[in-house]
Amino acid sequence: MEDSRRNFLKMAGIAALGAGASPVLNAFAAGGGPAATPKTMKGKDILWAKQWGLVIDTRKLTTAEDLKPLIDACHKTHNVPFIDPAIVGHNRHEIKWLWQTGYANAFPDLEARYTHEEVETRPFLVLCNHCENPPCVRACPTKATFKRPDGIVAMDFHRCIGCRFCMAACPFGARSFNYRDPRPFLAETNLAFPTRTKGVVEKCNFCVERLADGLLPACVEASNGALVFGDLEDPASEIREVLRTNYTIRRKVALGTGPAVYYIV
Amino acid sequence: MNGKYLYSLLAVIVLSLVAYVGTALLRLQVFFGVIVPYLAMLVFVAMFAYRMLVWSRSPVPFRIPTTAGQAKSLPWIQRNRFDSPFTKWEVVVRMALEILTFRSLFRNTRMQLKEDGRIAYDLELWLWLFAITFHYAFFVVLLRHLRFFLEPVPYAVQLLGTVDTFLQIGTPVISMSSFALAGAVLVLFLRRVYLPHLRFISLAADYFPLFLIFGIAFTGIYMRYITKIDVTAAKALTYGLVSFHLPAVADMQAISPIFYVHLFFVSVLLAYFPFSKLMHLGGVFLSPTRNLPNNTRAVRHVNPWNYPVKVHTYDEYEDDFRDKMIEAGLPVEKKE
Amino acid sequence: MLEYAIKGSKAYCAWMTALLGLIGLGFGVWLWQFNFGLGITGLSRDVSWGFYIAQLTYMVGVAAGGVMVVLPYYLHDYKAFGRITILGEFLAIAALIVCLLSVVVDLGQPMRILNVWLHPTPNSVLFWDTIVLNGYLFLNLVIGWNVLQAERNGTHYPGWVKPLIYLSIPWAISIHTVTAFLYCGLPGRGFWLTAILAPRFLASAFAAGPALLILLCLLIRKVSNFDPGREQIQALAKIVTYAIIINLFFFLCEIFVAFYSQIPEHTTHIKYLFVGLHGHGVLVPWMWASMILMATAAIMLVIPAIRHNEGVLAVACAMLFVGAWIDKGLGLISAGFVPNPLHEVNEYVPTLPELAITLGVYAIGALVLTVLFKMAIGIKEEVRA
Amino acid sequence: MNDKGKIIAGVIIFIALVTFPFWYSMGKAAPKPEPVLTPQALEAKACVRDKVWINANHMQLLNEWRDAVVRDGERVYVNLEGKEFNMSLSNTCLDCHSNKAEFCDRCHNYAAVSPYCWDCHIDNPKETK
Amino acid sequence: MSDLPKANQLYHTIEHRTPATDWMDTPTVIRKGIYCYAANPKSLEALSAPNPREWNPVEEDWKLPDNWQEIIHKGFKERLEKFRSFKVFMDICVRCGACADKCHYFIGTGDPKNMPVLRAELLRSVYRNDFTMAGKIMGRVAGARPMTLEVLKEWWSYLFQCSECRRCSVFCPYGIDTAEITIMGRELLNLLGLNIDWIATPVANCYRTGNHLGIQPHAFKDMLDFFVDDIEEITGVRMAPNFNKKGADILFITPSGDVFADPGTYTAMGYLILFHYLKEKYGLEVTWSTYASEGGNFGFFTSHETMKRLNSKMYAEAKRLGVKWILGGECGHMWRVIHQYMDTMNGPADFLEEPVNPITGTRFENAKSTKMVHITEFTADLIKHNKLELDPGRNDNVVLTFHDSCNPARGMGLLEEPRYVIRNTCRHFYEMPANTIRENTFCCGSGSGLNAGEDMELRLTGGLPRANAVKYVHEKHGVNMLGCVCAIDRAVFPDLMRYWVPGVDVTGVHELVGNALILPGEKERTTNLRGEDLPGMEDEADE
Repeated sequence: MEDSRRNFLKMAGIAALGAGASPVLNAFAAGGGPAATPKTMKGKDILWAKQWGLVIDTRKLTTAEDLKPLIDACHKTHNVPFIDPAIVGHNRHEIKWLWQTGYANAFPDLEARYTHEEVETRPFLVLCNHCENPPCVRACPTKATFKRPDGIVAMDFHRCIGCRFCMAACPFGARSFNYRDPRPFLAETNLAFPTRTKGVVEKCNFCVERLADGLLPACVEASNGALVFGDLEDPASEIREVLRTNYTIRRKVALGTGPAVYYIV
Repeated sequence: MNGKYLYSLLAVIVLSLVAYVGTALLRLQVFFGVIVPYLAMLVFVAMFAYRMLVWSRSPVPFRIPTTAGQAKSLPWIQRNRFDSPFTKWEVVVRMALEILTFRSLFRNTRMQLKEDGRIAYDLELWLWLFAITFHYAFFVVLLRHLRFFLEPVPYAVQLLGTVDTFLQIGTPVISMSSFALAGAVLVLFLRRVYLPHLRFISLAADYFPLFLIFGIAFTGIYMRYITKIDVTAAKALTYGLVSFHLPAVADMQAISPIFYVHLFFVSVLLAYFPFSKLMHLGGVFLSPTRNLPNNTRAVRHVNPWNYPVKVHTYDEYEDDFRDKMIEAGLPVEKKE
Repeated sequence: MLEYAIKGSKAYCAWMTALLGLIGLGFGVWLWQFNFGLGITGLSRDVSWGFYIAQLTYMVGVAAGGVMVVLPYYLHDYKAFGRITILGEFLAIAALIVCLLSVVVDLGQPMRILNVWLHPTPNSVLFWDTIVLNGYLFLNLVIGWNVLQAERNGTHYPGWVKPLIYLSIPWAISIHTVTAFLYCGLPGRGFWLTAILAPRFLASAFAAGPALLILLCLLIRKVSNFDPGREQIQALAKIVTYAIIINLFFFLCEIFVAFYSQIPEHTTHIKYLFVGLHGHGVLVPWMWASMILMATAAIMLVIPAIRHNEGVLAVACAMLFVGAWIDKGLGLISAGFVPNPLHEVNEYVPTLPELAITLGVYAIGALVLTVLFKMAIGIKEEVRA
Repeated sequence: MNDKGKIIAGVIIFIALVTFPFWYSMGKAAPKPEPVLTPQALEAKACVRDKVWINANHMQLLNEWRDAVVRDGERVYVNLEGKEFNMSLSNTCLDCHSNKAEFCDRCHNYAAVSPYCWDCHIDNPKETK
Repeated sequence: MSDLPKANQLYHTIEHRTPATDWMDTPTVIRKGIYCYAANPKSLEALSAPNPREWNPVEEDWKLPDNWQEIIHKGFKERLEKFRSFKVFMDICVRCGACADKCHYFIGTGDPKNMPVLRAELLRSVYRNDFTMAGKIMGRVAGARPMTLEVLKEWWSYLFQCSECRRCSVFCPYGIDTAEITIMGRELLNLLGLNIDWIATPVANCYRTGNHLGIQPHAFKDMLDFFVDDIEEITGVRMAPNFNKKGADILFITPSGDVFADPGTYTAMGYLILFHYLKEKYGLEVTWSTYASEGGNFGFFTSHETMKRLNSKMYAEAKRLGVKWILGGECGHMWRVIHQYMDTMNGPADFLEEPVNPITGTRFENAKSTKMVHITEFTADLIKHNKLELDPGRNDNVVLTFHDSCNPARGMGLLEEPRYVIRNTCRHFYEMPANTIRENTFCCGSGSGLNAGEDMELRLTGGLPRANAVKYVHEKHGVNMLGCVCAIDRAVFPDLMRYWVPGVDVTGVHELVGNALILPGEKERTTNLRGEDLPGMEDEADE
C-alpha cells in the first residue's frame, strides 16, 4: 500500500508536470520512503593505488617454459579462450592477454644490429601497458575503455560496441577482438569470472577482480617474484624500490603513452 | 480556450483515477481486472461485428471508384493497374497498398500561396510518416502483448520481441515500438492543437482517443521502466482471463494499481472503439471509392433497389415537336 | 516527387529488382555475421579494420566530392552548375548511406550502436565522425528536397535553406577531414601518421567524387530526356583533372618524406604495398594497377583534346575512379595494419561473405541513388517539358 | 451488389484473430510460476533486498551493480539493513540461486524475456563442468 | 465580374485563417457573388419535383414546408440505408485534415467551411445527432447538433460551393468522397425544393426538349447546318450530317453546349469534319439525335432519380434508331454518369452490339457492357491505326496546355487518350505542373451546375488554382490555348482566363482534330475553324 501510494503520486507528478518533474518526484520519493538508502563501496580488502605498474624481470624468465605458467594463470583466471589454429584453420581469431614475443618485436625501436646474444633469443612477456596516457581510451567512442583512478586501463564489456578503434589506436597490439563466441574454445572455465560475448574487444585488466579481494594479479602470483606489481606513485613501494635499483626499459616510450610496464633486461 | 481537448484530457484523468482509487483503495481488483475487461471484450467484439453488419446492410448501388490513374482503355495505352484497377486482383492490390502503406496519404501535398503569385503544392509526408508510425507501432505493441496471453509464448512472438528490443538501450532494454507509439501519438496531438485548420475541425472525439492511447502507452512504459510491477503476477491475471483460470483475489490485489489503470484504459478503448471514428479499422475495407474495380463500362453493376422512373419518351417528345420536325426535314415516326 | 521513383520502364524495374536481390543477399549474409560474429570476415587480431571501413573511407570521399558542384554554384555564382547541383547533393546522400551502413556492418555489437550518443565521448574522433556524417546526410536531405521541390513548383526555395547551403560547404570538407583524423591521429601507425592525410583524402575525394558524377551525368543523358549539359561535364572534368594531379603530388610528397628520411616506421608500410614485405605482398599488383590507372587518367585528362572527347573522358573517369578506389578502398586501411605494432606481418584478404555484405551495402546505396536521381531527373524533365 | 457474405466472412476472421488467445489456451491453466529456492537460499531467508522489490527491480539492481563494479571499482553493496554483499551476478546471486533453470528461467520464460546477461555470465555453476 | 478587384489584388487578399469561434458557432452568410439564384418553381413543376415555390436565399423566410425537419430526417435515413458510401463516409472520417487544402474552393476563398472535411461535417453533425448513440447522449461534445434553419441554410450555402470534383477523395486515406456527400446533401435539399435555378431550369429543359438549353429539334438542325456552311467556307467541302437516322452505325451524343456557344461550337465543327471524313473515306454512318441531344446531365447535380430520368434518353434513342453502339462527345460529368451510372440505372443495353471500331477493327473492351465509347478513345484509335490524314502544322499558332476535366480524370481514368490525340494534332504542347493535372487536376471552379452568372466571385476564386497553373505555363512557355474535353470547361474557362490569365483562349480537343484533318477534296485552307489566319497564310488572306 505504502509503495503503491507513492507510485501513484509519482505518476500523477509526471503526468501533471511532464518529464521535467524529476526533482518533484525525488522529493516525493524521499518523503515517503525509508530513511536509509543502500550504498555501494569499495571492499575493505581492496588493494588501491594511484597508478598501478608492473616490473618484469626478464632475467628471471629466460625460457618459454618460464613464461607458460604465468600466461596460463592469466588466461585461465580470465577465461581467455585458446582458439586453436589447427582446428579453425587460421590464427585470425586469436585472443591473448599476456603472451610472449621476441625482443625485436617487443622493442622494435630499440632493435640493435648487434645484440646481446641471450637477450636476442630471450622470450619477452608482453601485455597491456596500462599507459599513463592511453591512446585507446582517447579513441573509444563510448567510454567502454577508460582509465580508472588507480591507473588501470579498464574495459566495460557491457558497453563496448565492437568498433575496434581502440585496437587501431593501441601501439602495442595489446588488444584482442572476439570474432566469434569464445565459449566453445575454453578448455576449462573459471566460474567466478565471466566469459565475453562475441563482438567485444578484450585485453589484460591487471586483475582488477583480484585486487578488489586483496590479491595480486595472477601472473605476478605465478611468477615466483620475477614480476613485481605495485603503485608507481608511491615512492615507498616495492616496485619503486625495484625501479630505483635496476635499469629498466619500456616499450615505445617515444610515442608518449607512458607505459606502466617496465622491463629489466 | 479549446474546451474540446480539455474535456478529453479530463475524461482520461478521471478514468485513471477511477481505476486507481478502485483498486488501490477500494480493492475492486476483481471488477477492474476481470469484469471490466471481459465486458469490454464482449462489447468490442459484438459491437464491432454489429457495426460491420449495419454497413453491410446498406447496399452499394453504384460502382464509383475514384480513379487515380489511367484506366484500362485501348490496348496500347499503358494503364495504371493499382490506382485505377480493372480486375478484382488489382483491387486487392490497391486495397493492400491503401491499408498497408497508406497510399493515399502518401500523396499528401501542402498548398501555399506564394507572394510571387504562384500557388505551390509541396509533397507533405509528415502526416503519412506519423500516421503510419503510429499504426504500425500500435500493431507491434499489440502483437508483443501476446506474450501476456499465450503460454507457452510462441517463437514468433518472442522473435518480434527480440527485434523490437534490438537496440540495447536502458534496463530493461527499451522496446522501440512503445516509444514510437507514444511519440507518434504526441505528434498527432500537437498537430491537432497547433495547426489552426486542424484545430478548427477537431472534435472532442478526436482528442479523446489520442489521450487514451497516450495514457495506455504511458502507463505501459511507466510499468516497464519506472515503477516495476510484478510481471508474472500480471500475466497470471491476463492469461487467466483468456484461459478462464483466474488467480486468487489476493494475488490480483498484489499487483500494482498502475497495472489496473493500464488495463482499464485498454478496456475503455476496446469498449469505445465500435462507437467511434476508430471504426475506420473496419470501414476502410468498405469504402466504395476504393474497393471497387474501375470496370463499370465493361461489367454491368447491379443496383438492388433500382426502380423505374418517369421519363419523357420519344413518342411524347415527337408529339411535342412533330410539326417543327417535319418542317425542318427531320425524320419522324408518325407523319401526322 | 516520389511517384517518379515508383514508376519506371521495364529496365528500371529490372534494375531495382536486381538491387533488391543483392540487398536481400547481403542482408542474409549479414544475419549470418550477426549470428556468428565478425569471424566470417578476413579480419584478424592484427588487421582489425578491413574492407568495411575502407568503403567508409572511400565513400566519404565521394560524398565530399559532391561539394565540388555546390561550391562553384553558390559561392562563385557559376550558373551552369545550377543544373546539376541536385545531382551532387543526391550523390552525397547515397554515398553517406553507404558510409554509415559500412560502419554498422563493421560493428561487433550493432545493437549497442546508440551507445555512441548515449555516452558521448568528445575525445573520440569516431564520435565526431558520426556527428559530421549524419549531419551532412541531414543537410543534404533537407537542402536537396527543398531545392528540388522549389524547382518543381517554379518558386524559389525557402529563405532558411540558404544558410544551410552555406553551412554544407565547410561541412563537406569536415566529413573527410574528420574521417582522415580517425587514422592520422593514432600513435604507432606510421603509415597514417601524417598531417597530409586529410588533404590527401580531400584531393582524392575531389577527383573521385566528380569523376563518378561525370559518369552518372553521361549515363543520365543516355537513359533519360534530361541532359546535364556539356559545359557542366567539361567543368567537372577540369576539377577532376586538378584534383587528381594534386592527389598524385601529395602521394609523391609522402613517398619523399618516408624514403628520404628512411624512418622504418614510415617506409615499411609503403614497401609492403608496392614491393611486398618479408615475402608478403598480395596488394602489390593492385597498388601498381592503381598508380598506373590514376597516372594515366591524369595524363589523359590534362590534355584538353582528350578531355573534350566525352567518350574518352568517360574512360579516364572510370580509370581514375577505380584507381582511387584501389588506393583508398584496398590499400590504405590494410597497409596501416601491416606490419603490426610488433613488426609482424599478417596479411588481410577479404572473404566472400565480407564481399557479399559490402555488395549489399553498395546495393542499398545504388538503390537510394537510383530513387533520388529518378526523382530529380523526372522533375527536371517535367519542368523543362 | 451482394457482398454481405464477404463482409461476414471478414468479420468472422477478424473475431477469430482477436479472440485467438482464447482458442490457443483452450482453457489450459498456466498459473504464475514459483521460482524454486535452493536449500542455501532457503537458509539465507532474505535476499539482498526484500522479495517483492527484488522481483520487480532485480534487473535495475544488476545494472547498477555492474556500473558500480566495472566503472567505479566498488564491489560491496550495503543493503537497507546494513548488510554487505559482493556485487556479483556470477558469484553472489548465482551462488545462492545455483538453479538457474528453476529459479531464473521459469519467470523469464513465462514473461518471454531473454536477458543477455547469460551471454557472458556463466549461467549455472552447478551444471557447467 | 466588374465588382471584383483586379486579379493580382484578389490573389493577395486571400487569407487562410480560422475564426476564433467554433465552427458550429460561426454564422453562415449567404452573400452576393457566392450564391446562385433559387430554382424557378416552373422548372421544378415541369419535373414534378417536391415543394416548388418562389423563394429567395438571401431572405429570412425560405417558405419551407412545416414538416421540413421530418422530411430531412426521413430522407437522411433512407439514403443511409440505400447508399453504403454515405453511411460509411458518415462514420469513418478521422478528421486527419489531409483533404483540407486539396479543395479549389478552399484554396481560392479561404473559407474554412470549404475544407472538404468540414463540408462533410455539416451533414455529419446532424447525422450524429439523429442516428448515433454517442450523439444522442453527449450532444455537442460528441460533435452533434440538431437540424435547425441555420444549419439548413449552411448546408444549402456550402453544398452549392462544392463542384463534386472528387479531388479530396484522391487524398483521403479512406477514399471519402465529398462529391458523394454533396450529392446526398443536394438530394435532401431537393426534397424541400431548395435547388438553384442554374440546375433546375436546364434539367427541366433537358427533360422536355432533350437538351439543357431547350433547343428544339428544328433549331438544333439549324445550328448544325450553320456550322456546315462555315466549314464549307473554310474547307470548300459541303457535308450533310445525319439526324435521327435509323440504321446508322453509331449514335453520337455530345453536350448541347457545343452546339450553342463559342468556343464549344468549334469543337462541334471538329466532330462534323471527323464524321464527314469517316463517311467519305470509310462509309461510316454517324447520326446525331435531336431527342438525345444532350450529353450533359444536370440531373446528376439534383438527385440520382433525376439523373436516371434524363439519362434514359440515350439508350432509348439508340434502341429506336437501331444503331450498333453509342459514341460520346467531349464532356466531363456526362462521362461520369455514362461511365459509372448509366448501365446500372438504365441498362443492360442488350439491344446494342459490343462496340467495335468498324474502321480499325479495334474492340473497345472497356466499354463492352455499357456500349458507349468516348470520342477521344475512338479518335486515338483511328490515329494509332493511321486512318486519319492529319496536318498538325495547321495548329501551329496554338501553344497548348491540357486541362484534365475532373470527372474523366477521377471518375473514369481517361488521361492518355486526349493527350494522344493532342500530340498528333498539335506540335506545341506543354503540361501544367504535375500536382495540378491528371488525377490531381483542379476543377474549373464552375462544375456541378455552378456556372451561373450571379456566383461569378465564387467561380473565379474557385477557378484560381487551375488558372494559376495555366498562368505558370503561359508565362514559361507562352501557352496561348487551354485544351479540355469538357463542355462546361469550354463554357467557363474563357471568363476565368480573361480574369486570371489574359491571352489564353480555350479549345476542345476535336477542334484541333477538325483543323488538322485533311478532308478529301478540300481546298487549301487559309484560316482555322475560328476564321483566324493559319500560320504562313497571313499574306494570302490579306490579298
